[in-house]
Amino acid sequence: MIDGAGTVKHMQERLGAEVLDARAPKPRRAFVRVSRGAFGEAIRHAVLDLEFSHLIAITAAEAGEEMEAMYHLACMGATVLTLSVRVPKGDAVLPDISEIMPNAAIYEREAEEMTGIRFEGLKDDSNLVLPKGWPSGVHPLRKDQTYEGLIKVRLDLEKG
Amino acid sequence: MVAYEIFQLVVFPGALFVICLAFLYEWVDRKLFARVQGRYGPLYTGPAGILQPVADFLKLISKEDIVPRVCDANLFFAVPVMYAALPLTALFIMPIAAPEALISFEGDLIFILFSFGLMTLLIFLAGWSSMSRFSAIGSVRSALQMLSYEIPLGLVLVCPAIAARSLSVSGIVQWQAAIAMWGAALQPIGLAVVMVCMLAELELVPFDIPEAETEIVAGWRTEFTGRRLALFRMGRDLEMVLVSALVVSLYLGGAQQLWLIPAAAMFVVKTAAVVAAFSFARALFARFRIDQMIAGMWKYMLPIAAAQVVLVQMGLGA
Amino acid sequence: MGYASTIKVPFGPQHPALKEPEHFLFEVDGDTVVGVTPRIGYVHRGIEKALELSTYGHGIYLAERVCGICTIAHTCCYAQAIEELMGIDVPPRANYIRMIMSELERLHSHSLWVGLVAHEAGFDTLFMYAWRDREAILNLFQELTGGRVLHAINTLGGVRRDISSEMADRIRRTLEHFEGRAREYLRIVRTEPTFLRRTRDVGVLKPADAARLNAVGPTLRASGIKGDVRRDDPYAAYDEMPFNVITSDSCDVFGRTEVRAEEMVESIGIIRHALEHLPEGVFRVRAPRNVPAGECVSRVEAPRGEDMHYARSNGTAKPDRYKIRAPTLANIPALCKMLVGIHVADIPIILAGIDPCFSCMDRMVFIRSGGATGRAR
Amino acid sequence: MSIVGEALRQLRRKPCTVRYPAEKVPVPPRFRGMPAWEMSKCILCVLCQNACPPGAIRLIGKGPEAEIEYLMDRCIFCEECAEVCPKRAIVMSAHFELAGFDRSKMVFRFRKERQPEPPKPSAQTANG
Repeated sequence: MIDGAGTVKHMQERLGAEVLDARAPKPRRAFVRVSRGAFGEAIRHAVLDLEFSHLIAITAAEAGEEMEAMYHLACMGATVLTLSVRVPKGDAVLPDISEIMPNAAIYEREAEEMTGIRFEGLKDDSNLVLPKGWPSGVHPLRKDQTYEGLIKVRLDLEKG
Repeated sequence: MVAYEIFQLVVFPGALFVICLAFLYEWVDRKLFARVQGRYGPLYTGPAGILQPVADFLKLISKEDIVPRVCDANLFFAVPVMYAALPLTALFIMPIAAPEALISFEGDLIFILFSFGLMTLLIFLAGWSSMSRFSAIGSVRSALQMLSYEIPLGLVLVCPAIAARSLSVSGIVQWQAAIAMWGAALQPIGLAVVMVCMLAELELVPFDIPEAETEIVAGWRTEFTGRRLALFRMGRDLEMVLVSALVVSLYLGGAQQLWLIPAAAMFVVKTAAVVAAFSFARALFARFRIDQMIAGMWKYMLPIAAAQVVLVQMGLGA
Repeated sequence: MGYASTIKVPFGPQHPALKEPEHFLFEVDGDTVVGVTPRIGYVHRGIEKALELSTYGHGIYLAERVCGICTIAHTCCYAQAIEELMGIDVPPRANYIRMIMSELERLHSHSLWVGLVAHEAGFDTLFMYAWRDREAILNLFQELTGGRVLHAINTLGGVRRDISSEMADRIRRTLEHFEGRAREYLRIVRTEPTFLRRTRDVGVLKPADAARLNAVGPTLRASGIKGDVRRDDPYAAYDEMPFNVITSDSCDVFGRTEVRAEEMVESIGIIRHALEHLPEGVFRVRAPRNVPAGECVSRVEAPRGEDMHYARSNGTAKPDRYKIRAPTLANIPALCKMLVGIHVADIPIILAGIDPCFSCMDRMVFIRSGGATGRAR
Repeated sequence: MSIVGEALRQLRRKPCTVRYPAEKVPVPPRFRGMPAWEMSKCILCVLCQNACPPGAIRLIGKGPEAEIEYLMDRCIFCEECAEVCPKRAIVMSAHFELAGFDRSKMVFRFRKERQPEPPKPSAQTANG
C-alpha cells in the first residue's frame, strides 16, 4: 500500500517538470500541484495506475489571482493524495472526470456554483446546494463576496 | 312500549351506549399500546386520561374544515357521514344487552360481511374523492388489501354458522349458550384467522398499509380535516367496537348472563379483552408491504381458513 | 417508455419519513421507481463561508453545529486539522478522552438510527425501546460534558473536561446495561419476521457499485468492503486500540442494520479498553492564536462514515479556506443507485438505510442578522 | 414475534417517561445552563466579551456605572466566558427552561453594587 512519499516519487517520475510543487508532510498524506496541461494525465495516472480509487472531495478555492481546484483522492482508504491544479480566474475551466470517477459530479457541481470554476462535460450542472433562483454570477465562496452582500442577495431572492 | 323501543334503539344497547363504548375502547387501546412501549399514554383528561378520545373528538370538531378546491365535493361531504353511520347500523344486529339482539333475522351474518365490504368501498371513495396523490395511493392500497383478506374472513365466519345451524349472530350466541361452551373452544383456528383478518380490516399495524404514516403521510385520510376527520376517527372506533363485538359473539360466548353479572357487563368485559388483544398485537409487528401482504393472505390464510371449514364439515367443530 | 407511462412523485422537502428537509423527485412506472433526482440544500447554512470569517477558536463551535448527532466527530476533525497546522501535540490523555467520547457518540447515533429504521418500517415498539435506552447515553453525556447533544468538550489543544475515576465507573456501569440492550436489538433485528421481510433484499448495493460510487461508513461495510478510517488512517489513539471492523455480505438494509448494531457492541469494547488504559497527565495544552501558513487534510470516522475537513491557513487568526465534506454527501451517489428499481413503498426505509444527516450534507450557514462575529442587533 | 417477551415484561414495569411539568428530572452538577455574573467579583476586564463566539456579552459604560449586557437569545451556553474569566465571576447556572415569547425580556443587565445608595436588602439584582 503506497505511502505519501512514495506517491510523490511516482508522480514526479511520471510527470517530471509538470509537477510544480510536491510535499509529503505526514506518512499518509501527499500534496502535489500539477500544471494545467498535465492535469488530465496526472489524475488518470493517480486513479488508474496508483489505485487512488476513492475520491473523497473536490475543494475549490481562490489562490491570489488564480482559482485552485484540489482533488482529494484516497488509496485503499489510507493514503490521501491532494492533487491540485490552478487556473486563471478569467478562463476557469477544468475537464469533468465523471467517466473515471462516477461520484465526482456532485463535488464538481458544488465547486462550480460556489466558486465559479466551470467543469466542461458535466451533464447536469444545476445548483447542488444553492436555492433555485440564485443569480448565476454570484459565487459565495469568492473573497470579493462579503457577508452582508450575500445576505442581501438571499433576501432579494425571497422577496423577488 | 314504543318509547321503550326508541330508548333501546337510541340510548341503551343502541347508538349512545355504543358511541361511549367506542371512545372507551380507543382509550383502552391507546393506554395499553403506550404501556407496552414503556410510555404512560393519555394522562391529563379525566381520571387516567379516560376522556382523551372525547377531548380529541371535540377538538377536531372545533378545528377549521379545509375542503380541497379540486376535490369531488358531494362525495367529499357524504363519505365521512356514511363511514360513521355504517358501523352503527351493523351494531344493531349485535347482541349487546341480551343474547337476543335488537334486530335479528336469519342471514344477518351475511349482512355483516357485506357491511365490511361496504366500509372498504367507502374508504376507497374517500381517498379517490380527495384527489391528492397520497390519498389516491392510499385508497388503491385499501382496495387491494380488501381483495386479500375478505375471502379467508368470509370462509371462516361461516364456520360458527354451520356449527350453530343458523346464519344469525343472535342464533349463534344462543347456540353457544345452549351448549354452554365458547365457539373458540370448538374452532380455535377460526378464531386465529378472524383475529388476523380483523387486523387487516381495522388497518392495524402489520396491515396499516393504506395509511402508512411514513410513506404516504396519512393515506386516504390525508385531505380530511376538522369535522370530517372527527367523523372518520369515530367511524374507526365504532368499527373497532363492531369487530370486537363480532369476535365476542361468534367465538367468546357473546352477551350471556353469568350467574350474577348482567349480559351487558359480560359483553363489555369480553370486548374490552378483545380490543386489548388487538392493541397488544399491533405493538409487536412491523408493517408489511402491500405485495407481501396479499401474497401472505393468499398463500397462508386462505388454506388455513379452508382447512377450518373442512374440519367443521367433518363434524369436528360442531 | 410511453408518453405518460412514468409519473413524477415528489418526496419531501416536508415528508414524515424525512426528518430533515430534502427533496427527491422519483420517476415511478407503476409501482417501481425508474429514476431519482435528489435536490439538496434546504438546510444550507454557509458554514464554510462563516468559518472563513471567524477565528480558529470560535470556528470549533460552528463545526460542532454542522450536524446535531455527530458533533464530536466534526469537532475532533476540526481540532485535529488546526492542531496539525499549529504543529502542537495533543497530550495522550486528551486523545483517549476524545476517542471515548466519539465512541459514546457512535453508540448514541447508532441506537437513534436503529429506532429510526424500525419506525420507517412501522415497527414503533422497537423505535420506543431503542430511544428509551439511548437516554442512558445522553445522561452520561450530560454528566461528562454538561450538555446532552452539544458537548463543547473538544477544543484546540485537547479537551476541556477530564474523566474522573468515579465518572469512569459510572460509564462502565451504564455500558454494562447498554451492552445487554445492544445485543437484544441484534437478536430482535435478526429474528423479527415482519422486520426481516421489510429489510432483506431491499435497497441492494453490490460491492462493485459500493466501491465504484465511493460509499462510506456502514453503507460501504454492509456491502462487504472493509473500509474504516479508524483502521486505515488511524487518528487520535486508534492505532493502539484493538478492535475489528464489522462487515456484512448481505448488501441490503438488513445488512446495514446488522453492521450498525454490531458496531455498537464493538464500540462498547473500545470504550472499556480505553477506560482501563487511560494515560495520566494533563489533558489540555495552550493553543496559539495565529496559525502559520499551511494546509492539511484531516479525516475522522463519524457514525455515518468518513468525514473529511480540509484547512488552509495564511498565518492570520482566520482560516483562508475551510472545506467540510460530511459522510452523507458521499453516500448520495450510492443512494441514487439503490433507489432505482425498487417498490415505492420501500423508499423511506432505503432513505433511512444510509442514516442520512442532511444538515451535515448542506453544511452551510447564513446567519440572518449580524455577521458571525459582528454584533448587529 | 421476537419482541413478545420484552413487551410482556414492559407491561409490568413502570413507564420510563417522566410527567414533565409535574415531575422534573434533576440536572447534574457542572451542567451548562444560563450563565450569571457575580458583579462583586467582576473587574470589567472584557475578556468574556472577546471570548464569546456568538458575541452575546457586551460591556456598556465605564467606571462604577459600567454594566454587563448579556443576550440570552444569542448565547450558545458553551461556557467559554466562565472558563476565561480570571476572577471566576461567571457561573453557569442550572436553568435550562429559557423559552419565552418576548425577545426583549431575554436581555439581562448585570450592574455593580451602588455604594452611595443604602445597601438594598437583596444583593445585586438581575432584572428581567
